[in-house]
Amino acid sequence: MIEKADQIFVLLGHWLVSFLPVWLQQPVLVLLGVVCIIVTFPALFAITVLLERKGLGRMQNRYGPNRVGPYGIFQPVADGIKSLTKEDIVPLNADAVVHFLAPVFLVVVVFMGYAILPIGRNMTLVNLDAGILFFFAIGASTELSVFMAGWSSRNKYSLLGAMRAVAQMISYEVPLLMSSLAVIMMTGSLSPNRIVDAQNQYTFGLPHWYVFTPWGLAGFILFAVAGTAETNRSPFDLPEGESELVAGYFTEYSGFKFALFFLGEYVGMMGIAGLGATLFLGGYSAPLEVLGFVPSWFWFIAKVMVAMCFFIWVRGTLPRLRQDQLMNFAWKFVLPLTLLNLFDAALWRFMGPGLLRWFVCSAILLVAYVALARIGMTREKFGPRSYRYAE
Amino acid sequence: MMQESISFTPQLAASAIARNLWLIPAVPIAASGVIAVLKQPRRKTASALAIGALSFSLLLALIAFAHVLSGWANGQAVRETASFTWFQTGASHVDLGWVLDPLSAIMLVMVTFVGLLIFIYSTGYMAHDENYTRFFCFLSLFAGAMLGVVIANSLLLLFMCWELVGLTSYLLIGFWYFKPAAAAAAKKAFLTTRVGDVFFLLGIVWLFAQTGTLLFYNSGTGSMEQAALTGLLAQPAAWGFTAASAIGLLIFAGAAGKSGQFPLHVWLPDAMEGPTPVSALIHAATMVAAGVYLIARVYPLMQAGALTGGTTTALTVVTWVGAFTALFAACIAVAQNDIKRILAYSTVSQLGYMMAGLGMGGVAVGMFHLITHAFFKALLFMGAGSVIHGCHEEQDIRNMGGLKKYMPLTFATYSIGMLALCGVPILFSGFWSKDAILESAHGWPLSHAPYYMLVFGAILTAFYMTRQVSYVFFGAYRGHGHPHESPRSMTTPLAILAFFAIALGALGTPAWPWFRAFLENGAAVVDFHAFAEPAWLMLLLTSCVIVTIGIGLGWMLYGSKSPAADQPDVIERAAPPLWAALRDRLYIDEFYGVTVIAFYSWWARVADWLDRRVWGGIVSLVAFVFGLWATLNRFLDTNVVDGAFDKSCEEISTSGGLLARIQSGRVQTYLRLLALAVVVLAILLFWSGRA
Amino acid sequence: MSLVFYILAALTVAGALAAVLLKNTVHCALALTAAFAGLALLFLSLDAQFAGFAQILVYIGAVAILVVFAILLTRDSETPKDTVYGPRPLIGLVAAAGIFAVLGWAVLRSAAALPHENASPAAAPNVTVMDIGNALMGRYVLPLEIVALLLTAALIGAVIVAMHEKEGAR
Amino acid sequence: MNPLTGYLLVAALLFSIGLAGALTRRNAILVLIGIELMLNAANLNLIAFWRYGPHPEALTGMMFAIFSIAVAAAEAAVGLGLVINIHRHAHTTNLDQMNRMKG
Repeated sequence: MIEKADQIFVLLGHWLVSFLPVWLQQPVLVLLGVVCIIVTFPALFAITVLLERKGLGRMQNRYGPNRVGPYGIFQPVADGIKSLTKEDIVPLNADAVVHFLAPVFLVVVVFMGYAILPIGRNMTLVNLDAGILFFFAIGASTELSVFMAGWSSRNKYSLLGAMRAVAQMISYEVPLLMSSLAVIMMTGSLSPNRIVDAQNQYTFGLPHWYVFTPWGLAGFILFAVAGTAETNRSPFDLPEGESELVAGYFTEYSGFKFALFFLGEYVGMMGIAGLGATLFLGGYSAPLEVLGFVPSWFWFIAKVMVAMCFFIWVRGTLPRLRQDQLMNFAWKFVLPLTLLNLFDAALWRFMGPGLLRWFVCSAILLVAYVALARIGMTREKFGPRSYRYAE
Repeated sequence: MMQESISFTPQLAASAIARNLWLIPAVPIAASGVIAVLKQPRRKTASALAIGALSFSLLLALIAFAHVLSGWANGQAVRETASFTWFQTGASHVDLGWVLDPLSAIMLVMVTFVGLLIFIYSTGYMAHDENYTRFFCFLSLFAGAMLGVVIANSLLLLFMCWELVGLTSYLLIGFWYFKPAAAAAAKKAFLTTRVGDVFFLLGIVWLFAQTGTLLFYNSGTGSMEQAALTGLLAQPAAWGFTAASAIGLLIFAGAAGKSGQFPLHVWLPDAMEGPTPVSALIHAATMVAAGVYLIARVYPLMQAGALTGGTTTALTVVTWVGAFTALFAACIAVAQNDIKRILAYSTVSQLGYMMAGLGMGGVAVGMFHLITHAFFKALLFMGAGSVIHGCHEEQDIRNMGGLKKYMPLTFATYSIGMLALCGVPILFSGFWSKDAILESAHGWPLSHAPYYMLVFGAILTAFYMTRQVSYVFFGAYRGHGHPHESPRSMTTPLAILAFFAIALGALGTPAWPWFRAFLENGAAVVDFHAFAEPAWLMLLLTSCVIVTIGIGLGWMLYGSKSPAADQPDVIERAAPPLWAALRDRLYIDEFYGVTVIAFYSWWARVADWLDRRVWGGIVSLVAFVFGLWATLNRFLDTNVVDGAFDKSCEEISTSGGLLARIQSGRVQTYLRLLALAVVVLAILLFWSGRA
Repeated sequence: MSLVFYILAALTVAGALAAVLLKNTVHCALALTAAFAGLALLFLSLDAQFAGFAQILVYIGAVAILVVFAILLTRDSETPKDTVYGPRPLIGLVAAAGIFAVLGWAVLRSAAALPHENASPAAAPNVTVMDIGNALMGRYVLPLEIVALLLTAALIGAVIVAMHEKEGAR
Repeated sequence: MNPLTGYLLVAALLFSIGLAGALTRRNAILVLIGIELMLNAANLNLIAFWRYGPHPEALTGMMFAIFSIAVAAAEAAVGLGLVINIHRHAHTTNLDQMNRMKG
């Protein structure tokens, strides 16, 4: 029964496909998978938006939206209708084609990222051998859409916002990649399924998630930091910094294109969260052996939603970073730490079982963290802002 | 092929003195070296050094003489040689060495003794001359060289000292070089002796070629020893002469040059330009005697092949030349007015006598006359010197006269010398030595002509000597100023020499022929009966006749009434052309002037013409050709080479310009060219691949 | 020849042509990314999975962005007034056409020479990332190290070249 | 027409398009774009030959392509750096004006 609950979608899919001619079954199955993803994740998007607005409200000691439906639960439906019906204004000398293409390209690219995520046991849409690499390749091309949006709207603020976004995404892409590299190195494979299977063992009831190893924990934290930066969220949401750049690269967007951007951003966030879960939190594996009966895909969705709450929480608390602080933080703190983390993982692997490696690895990481903080982030870095005017 | 090593160690003579014989010439030469370095005002040291050196040589010479005497006395003939190899060229080597035998011993003593006297005399005579030190340097050098000639055992060493003697004679004759006549006389002396020396050198080389050694006596292998002589005799030379006589004649030519024999005598009278001590030392006693000594030294060579009592061609030639020179010089001497020229010609004639004596009578006769002549001729010259000194450098006898009163001592010693020269019988040495020559001339087998020539010469000698004495010492003083006696340093040597002029005769008397015995290592037995020999008595008679005629005639013409300075000479009045001829020395100089000098100047002109026209011509021709070549080169260079070069440079720069345009700086043009090239290459590749 | 290949080829060629011919440089850059994407898909169609993703990651992710940055930094984004093409473009075209003719001719000729039997594609070699890893660390470790060195050098070089000179340095 | 020739032809076409772009365009960056295209064409060739070549398991073609991508990235970076530098000094990216190296 548990098994059936776990594989319910898979069985459903196979059952539907069985009516079709054989040569057609495989593509249709994939198609079905795509449809599922396209349906579930926007739904989650809506929930997240609501959760975010109510959560932030609660954090700021106020109620969130509570007008539409009981406790404002229909607020996302209202937003959806609003964005669909609003007029879609395109600036006169904006580059129409590129202007239109930007959001589309973004959404398409982001959804392609989900192809490789193992939502549930054998519920991975495409079981690619170099899955992680595919995900990062896709992640890299989102920057392009941001640029297209920023440039095509012919607006100085949007262009500046786009430039900042691209710079930020580039500089955080490297730590993101590097931290996930530790996990790949340990499991010895790039395919997400293999990674999840490697973490899906339990000793005395506790799962073998990588997050419970010193290098795993450091890796997860760095992944989370890089992830938030990659999706322009919270402390790193300089591009849409409302105070200076209005809405960053999508200031000139309105109506449905704006909604698409909004969707793209959130789905991207969930994609990063999903990847983080797969890599560090054991994908669809249950937190405790005892809870094994719960279907695997539930755990995946749960981990993603927890990550979302984390993002919302972070957005509510941490102040926005300045551009140069952001850059310095990326290149002089996060990147070295991730490299060190790689070294730490290697060390972990070759020191063999036993308590010694726990102490050594964690010691190294702690020392490094303190040293880098001490050297890298000295006071004057956070000193008064230095201006450099364009010649 | 191991080269057998020639014993290089000098064959040292037995006795110590023989071994150190070389010191005798070495010390005076060393002294001259030191004097040469002295500064001009160091007059005292110069003369002291010279005299000291020569007296040391005299001492050594006396030791050597004593050694030879003692050797002769206890019966074994002393002939000790010492020789060393001078240099070695491959197998043959040239040796030098010295010999001590009676001949060289006598000469050593004579040269050193006479030299010393003359040195002392010249300290007085040259006192006023500012080149006093230089004079003594040359004198001492001359003495050293002369002693070298005397002791030489090797013809080469003899020749070297011979040349040194020639050099010093040149230096001393030309001592007053500021006088043009003195300079010309020095050159003349040097050149004429040099002509003789050339023949002498030829003889030496020939001898060396034939015998392989130049040493006279070298324990059997010397050139004068029998082995070499027989070899020489066997060699036929040109015109029927044997090698020995040919070499002998060549050596005689050298001797004739140096001793002023007939063809080469012209330089001796002119040599009187030198200071009087020089004339005394060189042109009376020593140097001129060197020639005679040379003939005496090579006498075995000259005499080689002579039948017993007979004579060889070489000796006959010597005799004839000697006799003729004696007569010829005596005639000229009669017509000379300069006091020293008369003595010079008398020396030439006396040398002729010595050569004739050697030729006819052998070594002893010639040498004895040489020794005696050395003493009284030195006396006469020094006497003349003191006369000149007294008459304040006046040399013409016509301006003198009546010096008897002013210079008694000089007059006394001078007259003794004159009488010895004339050969006044019994009392004077001149008679004994001349008598011996006349005796040998009388006995000469070939012909009696030399005898008569010598006799007539003797008469003339007596005549011109009395003429000279009467001109100088008798009658009234015709010069200006008033003559004064010479200081003691000049008169004492005169006295000493006067004594010897008389005493030496005793050595060679027929009764006690000590000299001949000493030379020929015979026994000197005293035998007064020799005087009773009818031949000798006849000879004594002839000498008396000669002397009385000569002196009587002279006194008759000049002695009684002292001739006036401005009046022509008595003979001149009698036979002006003869007198003129004699006074002008029988035009020998002019004759030479016309022949030899003329020939040389002509030959010089020809050489000059050749040099300027022929060689010069060739050189200028070559220069011209090169000039031509250079201009051609320049033409070629400027037009052809430069032209071509400039044109090609233009070409390059224009093409360069074209190329530059391609480098337009536009990257794309480069890329396009690249692409086109690739296309063309690919097509070619495929096309060729396909074929 | 499968339909997919034709579509992808058409896409890539169109992207390339657009990248070369378009007037606005930014459009060219975007067309270029399209061409890169087409190529990546071609790689995937040739079963070179790793190469395809690497192509996307490197080219679309980095190079395209770089090009765009360069365009923006050099203020070329406005459409240029005068002609887009340099002087005498004809020669360039002729040269390119020549090259294409030569290459095409060579390909066709060699194709004719090749035996026809392997017309049907050989079994798709399933190359896993493991194999690539082993190859990289095995046979190609030297090129890997050299490329690493090259990349660092290029990184530093590019930074220095494009660094904003300090006032003093000017 | 076996698939290999197809891919080769596409690669050749891409190469010549890139070359044409490099040779004709005035703007330096577009020349670089042309060059990038040519490089990619080469990569395509490599992968095609690898795929249809005799020993696909030898991985040479693909490895070569991967390394070439890396190098191309480095080249693009430096190239664009240079262009930016030239622009800063010469205030132009027009190739024809960058002819200071004229002969």
